[in-house]
Amino acid sequence: MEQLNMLWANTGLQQMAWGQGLMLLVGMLLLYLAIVKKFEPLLLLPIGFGSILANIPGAGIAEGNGILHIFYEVGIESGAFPLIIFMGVGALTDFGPLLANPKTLLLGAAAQFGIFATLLGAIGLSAMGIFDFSLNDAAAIGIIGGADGPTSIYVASKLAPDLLGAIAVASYSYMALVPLIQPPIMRALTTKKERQIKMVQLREVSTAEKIIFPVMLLMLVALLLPDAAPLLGMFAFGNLMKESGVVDRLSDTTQNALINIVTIFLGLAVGSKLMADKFLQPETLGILVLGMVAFAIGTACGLLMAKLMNAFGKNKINPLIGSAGVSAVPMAARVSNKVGLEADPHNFLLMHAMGPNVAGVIGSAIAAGIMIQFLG
Amino acid sequence: MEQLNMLWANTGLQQMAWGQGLMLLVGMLLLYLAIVKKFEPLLLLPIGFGSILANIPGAGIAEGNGILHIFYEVGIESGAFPLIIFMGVGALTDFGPLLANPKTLLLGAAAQFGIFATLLGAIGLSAMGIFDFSLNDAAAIGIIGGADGPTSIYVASKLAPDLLGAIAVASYSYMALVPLIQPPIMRALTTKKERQIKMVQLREVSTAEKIIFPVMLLMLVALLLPDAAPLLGMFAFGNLMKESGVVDRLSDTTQNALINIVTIFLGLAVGSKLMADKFLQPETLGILVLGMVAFAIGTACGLLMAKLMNAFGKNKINPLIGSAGVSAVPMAARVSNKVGLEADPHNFLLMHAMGPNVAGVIGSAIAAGIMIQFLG
Amino acid sequence: MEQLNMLWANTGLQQMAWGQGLMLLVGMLLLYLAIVKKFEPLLLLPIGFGSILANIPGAGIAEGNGILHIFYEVGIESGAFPLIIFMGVGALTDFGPLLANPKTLLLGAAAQFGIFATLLGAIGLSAMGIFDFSLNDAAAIGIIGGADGPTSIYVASKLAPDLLGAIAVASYSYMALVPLIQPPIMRALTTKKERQIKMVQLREVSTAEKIIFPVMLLMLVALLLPDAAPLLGMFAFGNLMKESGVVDRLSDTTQNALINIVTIFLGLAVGSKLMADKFLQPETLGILVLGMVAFAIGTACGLLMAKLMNAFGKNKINPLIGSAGVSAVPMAARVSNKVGLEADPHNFLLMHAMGPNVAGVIGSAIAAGIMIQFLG
Amino acid sequence: MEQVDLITEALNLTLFGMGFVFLFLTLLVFVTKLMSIIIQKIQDSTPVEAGAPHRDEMADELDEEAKFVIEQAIKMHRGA
Amino acid sequence: MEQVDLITEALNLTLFGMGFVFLFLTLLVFVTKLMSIIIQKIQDSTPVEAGAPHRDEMADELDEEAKFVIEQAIKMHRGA
Amino acid sequence: MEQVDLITEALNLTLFGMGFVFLFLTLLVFVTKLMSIIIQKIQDSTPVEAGAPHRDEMADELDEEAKFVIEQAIKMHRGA
Ligand code: NA
Ligand code: NA
Ligand code: NA
Repeated sequence: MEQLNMLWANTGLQQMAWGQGLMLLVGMLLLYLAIVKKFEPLLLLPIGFGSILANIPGAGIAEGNGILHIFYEVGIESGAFPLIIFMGVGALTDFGPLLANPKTLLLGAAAQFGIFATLLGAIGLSAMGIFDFSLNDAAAIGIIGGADGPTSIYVASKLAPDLLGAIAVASYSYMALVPLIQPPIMRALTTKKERQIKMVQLREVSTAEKIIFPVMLLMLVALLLPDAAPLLGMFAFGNLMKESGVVDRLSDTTQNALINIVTIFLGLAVGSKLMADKFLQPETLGILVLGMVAFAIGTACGLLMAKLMNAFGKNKINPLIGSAGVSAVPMAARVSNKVGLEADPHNFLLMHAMGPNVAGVIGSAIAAGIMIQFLG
Repeated sequence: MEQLNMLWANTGLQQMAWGQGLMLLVGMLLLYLAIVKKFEPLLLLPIGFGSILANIPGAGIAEGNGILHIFYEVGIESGAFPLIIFMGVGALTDFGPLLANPKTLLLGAAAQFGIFATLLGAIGLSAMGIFDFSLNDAAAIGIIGGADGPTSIYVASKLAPDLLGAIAVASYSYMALVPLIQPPIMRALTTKKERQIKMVQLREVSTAEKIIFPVMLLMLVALLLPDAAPLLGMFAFGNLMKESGVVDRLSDTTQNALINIVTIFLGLAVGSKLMADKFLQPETLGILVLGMVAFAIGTACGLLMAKLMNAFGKNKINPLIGSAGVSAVPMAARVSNKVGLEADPHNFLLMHAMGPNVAGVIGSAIAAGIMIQFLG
Repeated sequence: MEQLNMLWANTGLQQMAWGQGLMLLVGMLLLYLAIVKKFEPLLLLPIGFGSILANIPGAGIAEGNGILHIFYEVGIESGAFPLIIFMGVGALTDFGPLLANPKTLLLGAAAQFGIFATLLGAIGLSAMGIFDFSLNDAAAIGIIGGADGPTSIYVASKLAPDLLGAIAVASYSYMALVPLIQPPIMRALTTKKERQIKMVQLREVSTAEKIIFPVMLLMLVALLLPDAAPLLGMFAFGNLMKESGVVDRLSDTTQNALINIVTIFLGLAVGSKLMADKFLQPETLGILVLGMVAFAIGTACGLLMAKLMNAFGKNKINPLIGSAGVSAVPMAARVSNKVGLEADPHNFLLMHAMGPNVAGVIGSAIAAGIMIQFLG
Repeated sequence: MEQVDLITEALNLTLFGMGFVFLFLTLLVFVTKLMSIIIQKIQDSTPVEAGAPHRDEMADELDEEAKFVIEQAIKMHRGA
Repeated sequence: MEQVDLITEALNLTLFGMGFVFLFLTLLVFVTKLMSIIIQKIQDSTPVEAGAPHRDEMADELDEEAKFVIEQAIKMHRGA
Repeated sequence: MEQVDLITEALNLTLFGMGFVFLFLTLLVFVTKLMSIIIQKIQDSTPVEAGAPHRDEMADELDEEAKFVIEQAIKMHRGA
């Protein structure tokens, strides 16, 4: 009888707090978004599953010696997982379009204003007493607007580990929502004529340029912003492995087995930060709203920067590629192409948009480095 | 001269205890079983090699800062390796046959009696003063009867780490011996007429069912037995990655590079627990005998449960598929098929036996969760 | 204004010591050697990139909680990375040619004199007051002459961690330079007639011999030199996985995903040891010079041993295969073949040279074990 | 005395253990059957896939066009 | 008072942050353009690949011959 | 004095080191030759593979039949 009581006392049902029950539903919602809606399933499926495991009452999988907590400590607290993922992203990135038209780097710069505007917004909401975000929190939330999952996770792990779960979920969810969030903004801020601008055919880029670029990028980072060096260093390293052509077996493994393995454990570890007591806070709602705002502002600034550049330069830029400056590679570039085709069915913007798209990755990492330098 | 003496004093020959010499032979026996007899070579080859490394006199590879001891601490003490393997097993499992005929889950339940009977046996032998097993030891030994290597290793690492080596070796050896252990029992407990029972053709199972099942299983575990959540959670996660169809690259890596890498290090780390002073104990003999008993009883109970269900249900079950309830996937199911074909060469039981076979994996994990909850 | 100052004070430019600037150039030189000159790019590219990351002023990537320092602690301080690489090398090694002509093992023994001569040289330079190497340092430097990267790194991590960076760089650079260093020595120490010696066709070797050899090798190590057991144990394990034929999926993963992943992190971690304050020491120059000497002496001794054996044996050995005894697999064997073809365009020595080539791996590991036993 | 306790505890564990295993798997049988029935009902009532046509459609369009363009673009940029 | 400080700091961070992002990426534009111009100049002036013929040549020779021999040797040794 | 010690130690290490390397590899030569001779003897005396026919046979039968059945079964269950 005693043992029956103990068994009952130890069931999840008996121990469940209302918050854990709610979080189980949130976990299932994430699985639904990943599987049925195909929202960034590579990350949201492991994150969703991890959040379910983390909220099983009495199991303690995300605490103490629980396996998800171990994954978190080993992989995220150390910074290893997001950096390795970034190395993999580097190995999957082609800087060709950017090298053919380097001034599109400026579009990637402009789109980072979403990050800082959101930081201001978060601090403003705190000043109004609606939320209680510190400057560190606000900076980590702002990086959602950079639309790079690993960068967001890396910065959050350094500046605001308690918010990491909400930030990662917002980051990947909005990246998946890029095809819904961006087009209305793009149509609102451009005229049909602007959307029809045909851009000059991109030149061919030599292997030598592609090999030198990541090293040059790293050197510039080393000289000017050392705090961005881990992120951009691993990114440049992955890219150099790919472009150098002398370590194809390492590059292949980086792009496949390694990035896949790390993605699984990164997702589970992030999920472990979706425990009820941390996640079910009013702050989470603030993060979700601010993250959306960050995306929208970043998109708008990219577009406006393109229009500004057209006021001065002679080779006109189709402003639709400016929105790709938020990164969310390659989704945002595909959206630029898609909206461009609506205006002119023969105007393919995809390759032109890949320039600002990868520039956005660099820009966000620079912004991240500044945040870490000032606040870390 | 001094140095010559030192060199000689440090040779393995000089330092070897008789036990280490014996364990080197045991290690070679395991290699022989793995390579020549093809007994579960994926595990027994690394375990055998690990046990040789662990017993090299004076090398200390399985102690202190020795590499095998590091592998053990990092991978097994933390629970990571068996859980990752279980995730891989999940990604390799097809619940289709089980979903087409869910009542075969009960066969997987019955076969777990082997686990508890062995626990009772171990305690009985202790009561008689033959061995000296604690309740924790007895529980860890019993799980051998579950015929799932990772489950055995996981439970042993929690409840009886000193016995882990012997338990893992027994577990994998007997899984390899399933084709020898089971058929005589199967023939003894069934009539020829029973062995000829033809089962109803299994229906097609939809993708939706296959996707929902692992989530449902996890929820049930979460609500009723949180201590089984790490094992069944990782198992369900692997299966969901496979069935969801949206993260094929993660699923592929899990089924290949990841499970292979972890298998190598799991095997070596388990081997490190076969050090002479721990392994060459009378208890090891007890574990080997009890493990065999566990298998036999589990097999018998699966068969008898099928006969019992036939006494009530209308769709008759061929009792031969009951023995597959011990798991040992897919070997036990193939044995069911083989013995069935002896009785009727046109009666293919394989797919029918896959149901109880994977049910046995779930059943053993539940039993493991109970052991950990009561004793952990 | 204050913030501008702080930003400027934190730039790499402002913080850079002259040494770090120099090391950035050294890092780029290594990348140049790897990419353009194709010097062992699999290792030198990650090492070069790691050394750049390690010397970014103010970033601290190779110190404290920096990611490269974490990689170093986890992978090299523990010994895990070089041992795993050695397992992979084992899985890539074919002992067939060695088994067909076992006496070529003696060539692999003779070539190890390069190791000890270099040790003597390093101590001699210390005695003359030119450098300040301890016996441990000298031993670690000597192992460069073994021409096996992982062995060098393993020994350096045990005996002289401060010199690890320079030793690893020297080791891989000279392995890449084998086609330049060896031929002049080979031509100087042999007559044309000797270089034209045709060797007896190698016999076929059975699978059974190939399976038993690694186990036998391990047993001999276990009995005679336990301190070489980690290195040769992992090597033999990799080879057994390959030759046994029963764990092909493990062997494939070891030869591909696993060795590639570990190579990347090993390279980065070694690079972290090329920090300016450790690397820019007169000792580094000494290491580079001594490493070159070690290679040259090892090459010469291998050749002379072959000539000595010809003075006694009846089956003549072409002395050119003696130089392959330094290992540097398979480069040194290819050099033997190449120089042989110059003397007789129909005399293919490649397979004959593979015997001493892999013997050199064993010989260096034995020498490493002796160093660790006496000094570790 | 102590050994009797041990045996009692082992018997208890066996009883509750096997009981729970059967309870759990029986429950799983019912829940699984229920789930299958519901799924089959839903799938019968929606012969053609419904789901979220709005976004999927957009994504699909994107996919097809983009794939074509990517291929073209890659072709142009290779050699570079 | 404190909140005003917080807002000031946030504004500062934004100002310097966006400024630095633009500074860095503008610099990158120029350096990239410069690099591309230099590379194109070099490649125009060396129509056929120069590089390090000495060692490469040796390596290539080695490669070709060795590959042939390896294949032959492997053929002979298989079955073993 | 100290340096003389160091040199003596280094010479000792060299002497014993090279001695041991040769000892070990010479031993390995003999053991390897012995092993090869034994293996060849055994293989000559058993022209057809012996081994463990009992279990292998069963496993093989299982394999063949099972493979067929698995394929059939998979065929039936696909689409599901
Ligand atoms: Na971005
Ligand atoms: Na089982
Ligand atoms: Na060597």
